[in-house]
Amino acid sequence: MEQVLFYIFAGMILVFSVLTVTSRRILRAAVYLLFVLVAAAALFFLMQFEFLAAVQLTLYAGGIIVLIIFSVMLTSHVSEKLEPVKFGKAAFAFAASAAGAALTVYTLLSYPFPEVSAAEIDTSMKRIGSELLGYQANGYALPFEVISILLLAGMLGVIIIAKRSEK
Amino acid sequence: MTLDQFLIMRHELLIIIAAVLIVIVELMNSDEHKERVIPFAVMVFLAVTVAGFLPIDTGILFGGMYRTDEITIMMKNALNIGVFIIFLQSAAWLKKHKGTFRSYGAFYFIMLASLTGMQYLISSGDFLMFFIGTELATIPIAALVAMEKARERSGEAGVKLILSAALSSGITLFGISLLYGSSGSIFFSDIARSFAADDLQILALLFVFAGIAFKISIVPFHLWTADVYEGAPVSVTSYLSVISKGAAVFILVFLLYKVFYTVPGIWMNVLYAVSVLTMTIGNLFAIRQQNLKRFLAFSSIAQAGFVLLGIICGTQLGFASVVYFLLIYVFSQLGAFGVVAAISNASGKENIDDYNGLYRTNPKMSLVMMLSLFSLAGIPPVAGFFAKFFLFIAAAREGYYILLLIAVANVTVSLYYYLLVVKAMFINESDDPIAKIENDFYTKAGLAVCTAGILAIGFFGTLFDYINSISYGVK
Amino acid sequence: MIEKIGIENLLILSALMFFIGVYGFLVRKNLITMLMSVELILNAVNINFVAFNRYFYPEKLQGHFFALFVIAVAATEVAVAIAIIISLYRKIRTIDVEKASEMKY
Amino acid sequence: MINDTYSFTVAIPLIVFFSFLIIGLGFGRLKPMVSGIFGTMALLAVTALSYFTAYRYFFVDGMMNGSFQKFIAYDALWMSFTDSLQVRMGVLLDPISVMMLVVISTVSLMVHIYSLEYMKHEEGFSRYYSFLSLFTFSMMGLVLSSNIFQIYIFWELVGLSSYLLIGHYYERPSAVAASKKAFIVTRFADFGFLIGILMLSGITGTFDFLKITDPGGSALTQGSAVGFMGLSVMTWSLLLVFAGAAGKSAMFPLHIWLPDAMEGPTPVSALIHAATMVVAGVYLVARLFTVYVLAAPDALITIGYIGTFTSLFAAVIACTQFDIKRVLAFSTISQIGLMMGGLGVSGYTGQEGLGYTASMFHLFTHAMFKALLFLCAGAVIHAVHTNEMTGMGGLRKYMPVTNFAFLIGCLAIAGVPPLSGFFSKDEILTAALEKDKLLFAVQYAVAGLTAFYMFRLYYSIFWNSDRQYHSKPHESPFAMLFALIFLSAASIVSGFIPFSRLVTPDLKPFDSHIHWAVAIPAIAIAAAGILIATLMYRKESGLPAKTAAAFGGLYRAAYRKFYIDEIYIFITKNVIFRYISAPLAWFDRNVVDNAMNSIAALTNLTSSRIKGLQSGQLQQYAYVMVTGVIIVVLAALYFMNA
Amino acid sequence: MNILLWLIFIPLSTVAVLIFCKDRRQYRVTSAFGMGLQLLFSAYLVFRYTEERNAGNAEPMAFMYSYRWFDAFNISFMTGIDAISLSLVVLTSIVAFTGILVSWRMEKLPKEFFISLITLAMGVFGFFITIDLFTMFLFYELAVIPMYLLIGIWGSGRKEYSAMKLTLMLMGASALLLVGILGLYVYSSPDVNILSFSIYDIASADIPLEAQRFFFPLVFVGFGVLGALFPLHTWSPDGHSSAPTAVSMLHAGVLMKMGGYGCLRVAMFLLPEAAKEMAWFFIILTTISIVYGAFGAIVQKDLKYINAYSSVSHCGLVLFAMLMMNQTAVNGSVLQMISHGLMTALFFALIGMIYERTHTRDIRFMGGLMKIMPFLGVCYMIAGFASLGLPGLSGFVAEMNVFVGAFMHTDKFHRTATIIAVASIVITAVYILRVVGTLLLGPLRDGHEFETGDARWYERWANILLIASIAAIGIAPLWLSDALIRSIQPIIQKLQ
Repeated sequence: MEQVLFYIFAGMILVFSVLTVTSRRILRAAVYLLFVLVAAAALFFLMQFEFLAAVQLTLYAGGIIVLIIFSVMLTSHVSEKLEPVKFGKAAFAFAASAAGAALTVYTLLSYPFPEVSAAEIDTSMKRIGSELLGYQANGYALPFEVISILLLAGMLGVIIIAKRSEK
Repeated sequence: MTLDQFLIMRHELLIIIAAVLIVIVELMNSDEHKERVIPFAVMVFLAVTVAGFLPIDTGILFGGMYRTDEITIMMKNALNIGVFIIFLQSAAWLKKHKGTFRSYGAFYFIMLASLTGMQYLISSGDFLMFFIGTELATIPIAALVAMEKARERSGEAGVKLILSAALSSGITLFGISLLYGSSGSIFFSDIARSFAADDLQILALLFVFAGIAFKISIVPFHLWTADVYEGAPVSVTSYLSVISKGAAVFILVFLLYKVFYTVPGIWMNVLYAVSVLTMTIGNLFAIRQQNLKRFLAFSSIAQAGFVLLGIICGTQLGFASVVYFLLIYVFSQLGAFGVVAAISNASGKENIDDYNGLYRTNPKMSLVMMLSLFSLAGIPPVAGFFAKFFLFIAAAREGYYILLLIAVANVTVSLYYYLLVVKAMFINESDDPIAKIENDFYTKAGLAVCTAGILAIGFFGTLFDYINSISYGVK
Repeated sequence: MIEKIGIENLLILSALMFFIGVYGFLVRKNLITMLMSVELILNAVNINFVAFNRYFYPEKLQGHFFALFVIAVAATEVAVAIAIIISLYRKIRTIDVEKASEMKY
Repeated sequence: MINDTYSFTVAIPLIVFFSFLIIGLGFGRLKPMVSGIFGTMALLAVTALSYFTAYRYFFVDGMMNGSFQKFIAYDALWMSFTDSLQVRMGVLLDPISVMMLVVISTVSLMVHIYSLEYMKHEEGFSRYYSFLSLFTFSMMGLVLSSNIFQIYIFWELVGLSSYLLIGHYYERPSAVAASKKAFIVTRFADFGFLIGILMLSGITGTFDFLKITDPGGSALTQGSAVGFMGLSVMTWSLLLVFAGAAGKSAMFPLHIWLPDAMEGPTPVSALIHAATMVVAGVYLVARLFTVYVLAAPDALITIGYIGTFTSLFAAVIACTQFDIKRVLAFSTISQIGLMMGGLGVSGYTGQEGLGYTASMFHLFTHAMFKALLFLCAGAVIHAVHTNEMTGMGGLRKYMPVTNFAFLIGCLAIAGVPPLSGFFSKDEILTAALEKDKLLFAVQYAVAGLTAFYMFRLYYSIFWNSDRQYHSKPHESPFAMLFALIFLSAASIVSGFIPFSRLVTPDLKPFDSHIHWAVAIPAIAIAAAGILIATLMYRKESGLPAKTAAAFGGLYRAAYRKFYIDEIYIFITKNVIFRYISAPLAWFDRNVVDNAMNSIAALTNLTSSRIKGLQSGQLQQYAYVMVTGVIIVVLAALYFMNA
Repeated sequence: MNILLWLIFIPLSTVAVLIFCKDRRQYRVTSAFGMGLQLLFSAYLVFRYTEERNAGNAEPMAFMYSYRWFDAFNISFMTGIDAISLSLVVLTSIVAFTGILVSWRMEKLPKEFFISLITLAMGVFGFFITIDLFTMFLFYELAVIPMYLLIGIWGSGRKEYSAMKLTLMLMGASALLLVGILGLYVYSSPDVNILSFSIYDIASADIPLEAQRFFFPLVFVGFGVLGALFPLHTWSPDGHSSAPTAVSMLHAGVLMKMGGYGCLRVAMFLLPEAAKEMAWFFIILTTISIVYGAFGAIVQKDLKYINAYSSVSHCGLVLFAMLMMNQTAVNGSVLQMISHGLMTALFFALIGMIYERTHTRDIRFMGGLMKIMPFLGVCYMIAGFASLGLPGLSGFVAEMNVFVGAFMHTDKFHRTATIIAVASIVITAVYILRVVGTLLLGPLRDGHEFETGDARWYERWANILLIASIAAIGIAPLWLSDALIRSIQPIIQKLQ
């Protein structure tokens, strides 16, 4: 069952990824991306990272995609189709990506990964919560705080860009 | 967690406090008086910078996510000084663009947040902090780059920066994920322990390297540099070219020396190749530039190539020379940018041709510019000479003579284009030179600090000796 | 799941996804679609982190947290990027990346 | 041998040197006549000292154990190259140097006195006198040199003063050209001389004349190994030294500067280009005679041939020239050639050394009568303001004293007894006859030619028909006449000096007599020459033109000085300027320099070629980045891992 | 304070005072005072040095001083002088002082001019008194860089091109040199912890032959470019012709000597085995230099070009002599440096003065100047005579030492090279007399266009000072040559 689910999601991810980067309708591409993200979230579920899956769904699928869609609507017409990619450019890009993929996959497969650990994983909210705020080993309080600065700075940045300047 | 432990993180904490204070002060002032923020920000940050020099403990916090040692603190102080100079130099620009900014506080906050990012980056003890530090250093800055809304180039630069930064951080992250997968930890110390030089790990290492190389603008990851530098407001450009580059170089050295020290053969060879490329291509492009910001961008790329010379050594002296170089580079590059900024603010001119006859109208600025350029070119008696010389000594001690020959050939080429600017200012005559510019106090102070740094640092042997005593090599 | 599905599958999946993202970044002319490609890349990375964490190192949640922070950073990045893109759009009335090439050489 | 009792001789050059300094550095503030008198007084003192030295040396204490001694009268280290190769500034007294002292001081004094009048109205009078002093100083230093390097030093200084004096009328382009030519030609010869010195000192390990020329010393035996092209190193070095001598003494083919040098004031010609400097070459060979004769007889005989050939060559040219100073110049060349010839045929000991003695003798007498002739010519030129003999004639009426003096000079040079030239020339011929018949024959012919062209000159000036003169020529003032008279007397009496008892190669006196077997034919041919000249030139006639036509090509060639000047001009102007220097300068600008510039151009070109890398296209940047990573990874994994 | 440091301190404080000066009068008086003081001081130094030597100090360097500068690299600031450097210091101070004098009437940006000029001089002084390669290199570059501004701003003709070319070629050379110096440093000791830049430390090190082979050409060419080594001399004609008078003087007179000095003190002294092995190649180059420069000078029309090519020839002789590697030749080499420094400075000074009056440097447009400016004419002739090696002037002494020394090698190769080099005396005579003949002698040409007036007082003194020095060496060379030989001996010993 899990196998089947995995392959379904994996297939979804790959297919929709490809569609995302090839679809000539930009809005559709955004929707395909949404599917990819959802499928990824499903994979997280399968791997028992429920919290992460939830975050993925809310933040990514819910937040980012909406943001993207809004911006798409802001900058182009829904019906607008993108020009097809020039063949040369596509070919070169494909060659580079394919080479990269081949290289990476080959290297990955030739690496002797350790035995799969049989240990159960504890992804309870309690653990996640305490580690997120922990400041000893295995605590993530520092990145958590820092990322808040990042968010704040990002927000300010967006504001000063988005604001109309005074005349 | 005690207060003492917190004090280890003093630099970052102070900066954040300063940033918040600045925003609060701005909120307390009405729109008409928002210039008042500027002196406040400068003063507060001066205090922060000075405080950075006070004696401080070193150690590890957050289970190893955060660590400091003397050289890290040294580097942080250098970055603080750099940002302080940038604050001084940006005052005029901020005043001029009063309309663009609803709030100066945002500018300062973003700048300081980014600086915090750098400092966390160079203090990072694991890849998570490394990653967040990098992003914190970059993403808000992209907003600043794109800030001059009146200029199309500003927006273009912003787009180029953030998208290519995103790609590069994607590549880095991929590398980090593989490192994590192969070593079981995101902590530097753990990775160092289990790094076995398998193909996958090397691939991962190089992916991570690509991300840092992007920040340092090493060829072939440099292409964004010139466009972004040109498009961004001058103060932001100087920030990018000095602070962010410095921090990235530092963390690169740290990673190579402390984490990947088991495979020096690999990264030394890679660095050798990219160093040659970086110097050469940076110089070849710099020759043909007209826009000074673009010109300085390429020159800074070439400078990065020289820095690699020190890194390749893998020795304590190499590291020390790199840090010393960066320290001096802060002053020289900011000196040059300070002049460019002042002139750009006053006259909007940024091309080399516009500088014709500058010495007749603005002798002092021309002198500062000349000294800065000489320092960048490595001409005695200004500090840059010492910096470059030490890098070369370090490389020579490891026997990289061929690389040195390439490097010195590049130094000569670089001298050519630096002299072109000097020529424009001092030799060329112009019917319409840039009029005499009355600089405000901040600009003057900024240039004075740079000049003092350029002139004085080289002569103090103790400074280098101190840096050397706190550096380390691969062993 | 970990007993049935080999880690290679996940890794290959993420690698492919990563390079599809890269491909997208290289060919998509629209700035926003390029941004979407970046999201693909980041997701690929996340899958890697999570998979490694789950398969080999379940005692600690390093990969999990890393992925979490990546998502957060990605969100910020997208927000800022979109702001910049829109601000550029206001000026040049297009978000074609090839048009955003005033500065060169 | 060091002899302190002669140390006063160092004052001889020094007095004139200070005279030069004082007049020269007088910053032009001295009144011209003051300079002149001052210079003359200095010279007077020097002459007195020289005569005193000569008297003491030859007649009081120079002779010991039956031979003259070489005295080092003064010695100071000037420069040391190595511990053994040292340049010393010294005074060496031996018969020839003492004799030269007399010659130089006498002629120089006469010229000083003569010039007081002759140059009176010229600009640069002080300059003239300071340079005269400089010249006299250098010449004195030259002859007194105790080592070959010192000679070289003064050799150059002599060249310099010659240059300065020839170019006295520096506003006249021909004078400038002549002075330049003189300097450069002699300089070229000095190049050989210097190499010769270097080689010689390399062989012998010293510069010192006493050591080099010591017949029993080791220096002579060194360097006899075959060095290069079949000649020994010693021979080569001596030939090169002779090259320097040939330059100064205007031996063929380096003679070309001397006729042009007549652009200088006439007293200068008398002093430098007749009596003293031009014989420096002869003096140099005589100075090194021991070495030549003992270690390199090949070189010596070469000198003999070159000298004799030059003398014939110059005599032939002299017959065809019209500029009176040029005739005298060629005559000088011819006579110096005879001296060289005399040296070339000389042996070392006893009677065999006759050639040497004769050569020195001739040097001495020639100095007197040739100076006399020049000064007379100067007086004539002064009177008629032209150098061309076609512009003269019948002057005997206007200038009787000059006429007489000139006649004495002519007779002396033609070898008419009992004037001095007869004795000295006779000895040379005798020596040649014993050694080499060919040389004798040529020299004999030269004697005839000499008589002919001298009388051609004499008659053209003083006889023949009157010309149209701008102003009536008049006899010279007293100062000039004094010099003429003094020198006439010297020309008459100096033939009776018993040279073979004073100046010999091995320093031991021997007896010489007039060999009538040689002397009578010589007198005969001289008489024949005079006779022909009388026929052709005493009165205006068409004879000279007819003769010239009869000789045809030979005459034209001789008139054009056998085209040697043209050859030189071709070499300098065309070969050196056009085919060496100009192409070289072009090469430097266009090839060497361009190579440097093209490095820069190449850099710029590369720069503009690769500008496409920075296309402004974000996706291209990304592409480079991605491929960059991939390439780096590939390289690291598959090429660097080894 | 160590006595040698004054040599740097005096120019430095002169520059400092100049910064606060107000008008042209003050600038030039201050500069002249500073450089005059420097001249007096170097004379005093000669006195002290002689005293020291007579007192029996047989150390290779007198007045050694060492200040530990960068511990990490074991870099010290070390000074010391021997007769070679001392004589070059004196030369520099003479030329610098006269340089100030001839710039007396500098109109354009006088303050900057004097500051740059004195900075340049300071670099040269520093170079000559240091005995560690690091500081030496520092001063070398310090001396070269002001050149760019001096030529670029105050020059004439194609000044920008020339300035750039000169600077780049010299700095390119210094780049090679840098690698060489670093190599010497690395091989200065087998123990990496005590590597040293000190010349005497390196001299006592045993540098393997392979390393020497690699570094010797770098160092020799690096310095050689400054010494106008063929075919890297092309900066020199352009640079000299474009530079203002005082700069040409300093450059040809002093800066080019740094090349020769460096070749001797660094390349030959520290890498003797390679020097011996590779000498033949550089002998060929320098022989070409000598003849080539002389021939090149023959056809030039611009006075400065003539002199520049002549400098190529004469400086070629400096390097040529050095490569002969015996005491006499090396002594000649040093003497030639001094002599050429003085006379070329005199030449350039005179050319500047003549140019100021005639507004041209093309000899085709001048003639008979002796008539209207006799003092300058006489000086020019003396300079010419010195240049063509007339006895009594310094050039002769130097050349003779060189030739005698060179001739001590008896093999065919050296002999041939020497004879070719000696031939240059003839060619030199040709071009010098050509210039003298056309420029000074002959009928006065176009006199009405020329400003009349002979030398002014400061010009007179500048010329007299230079001529006096030239004549002093030429007439009494022994004291100088003796002192030099003592200092040359250690170098020769390494080369034997």
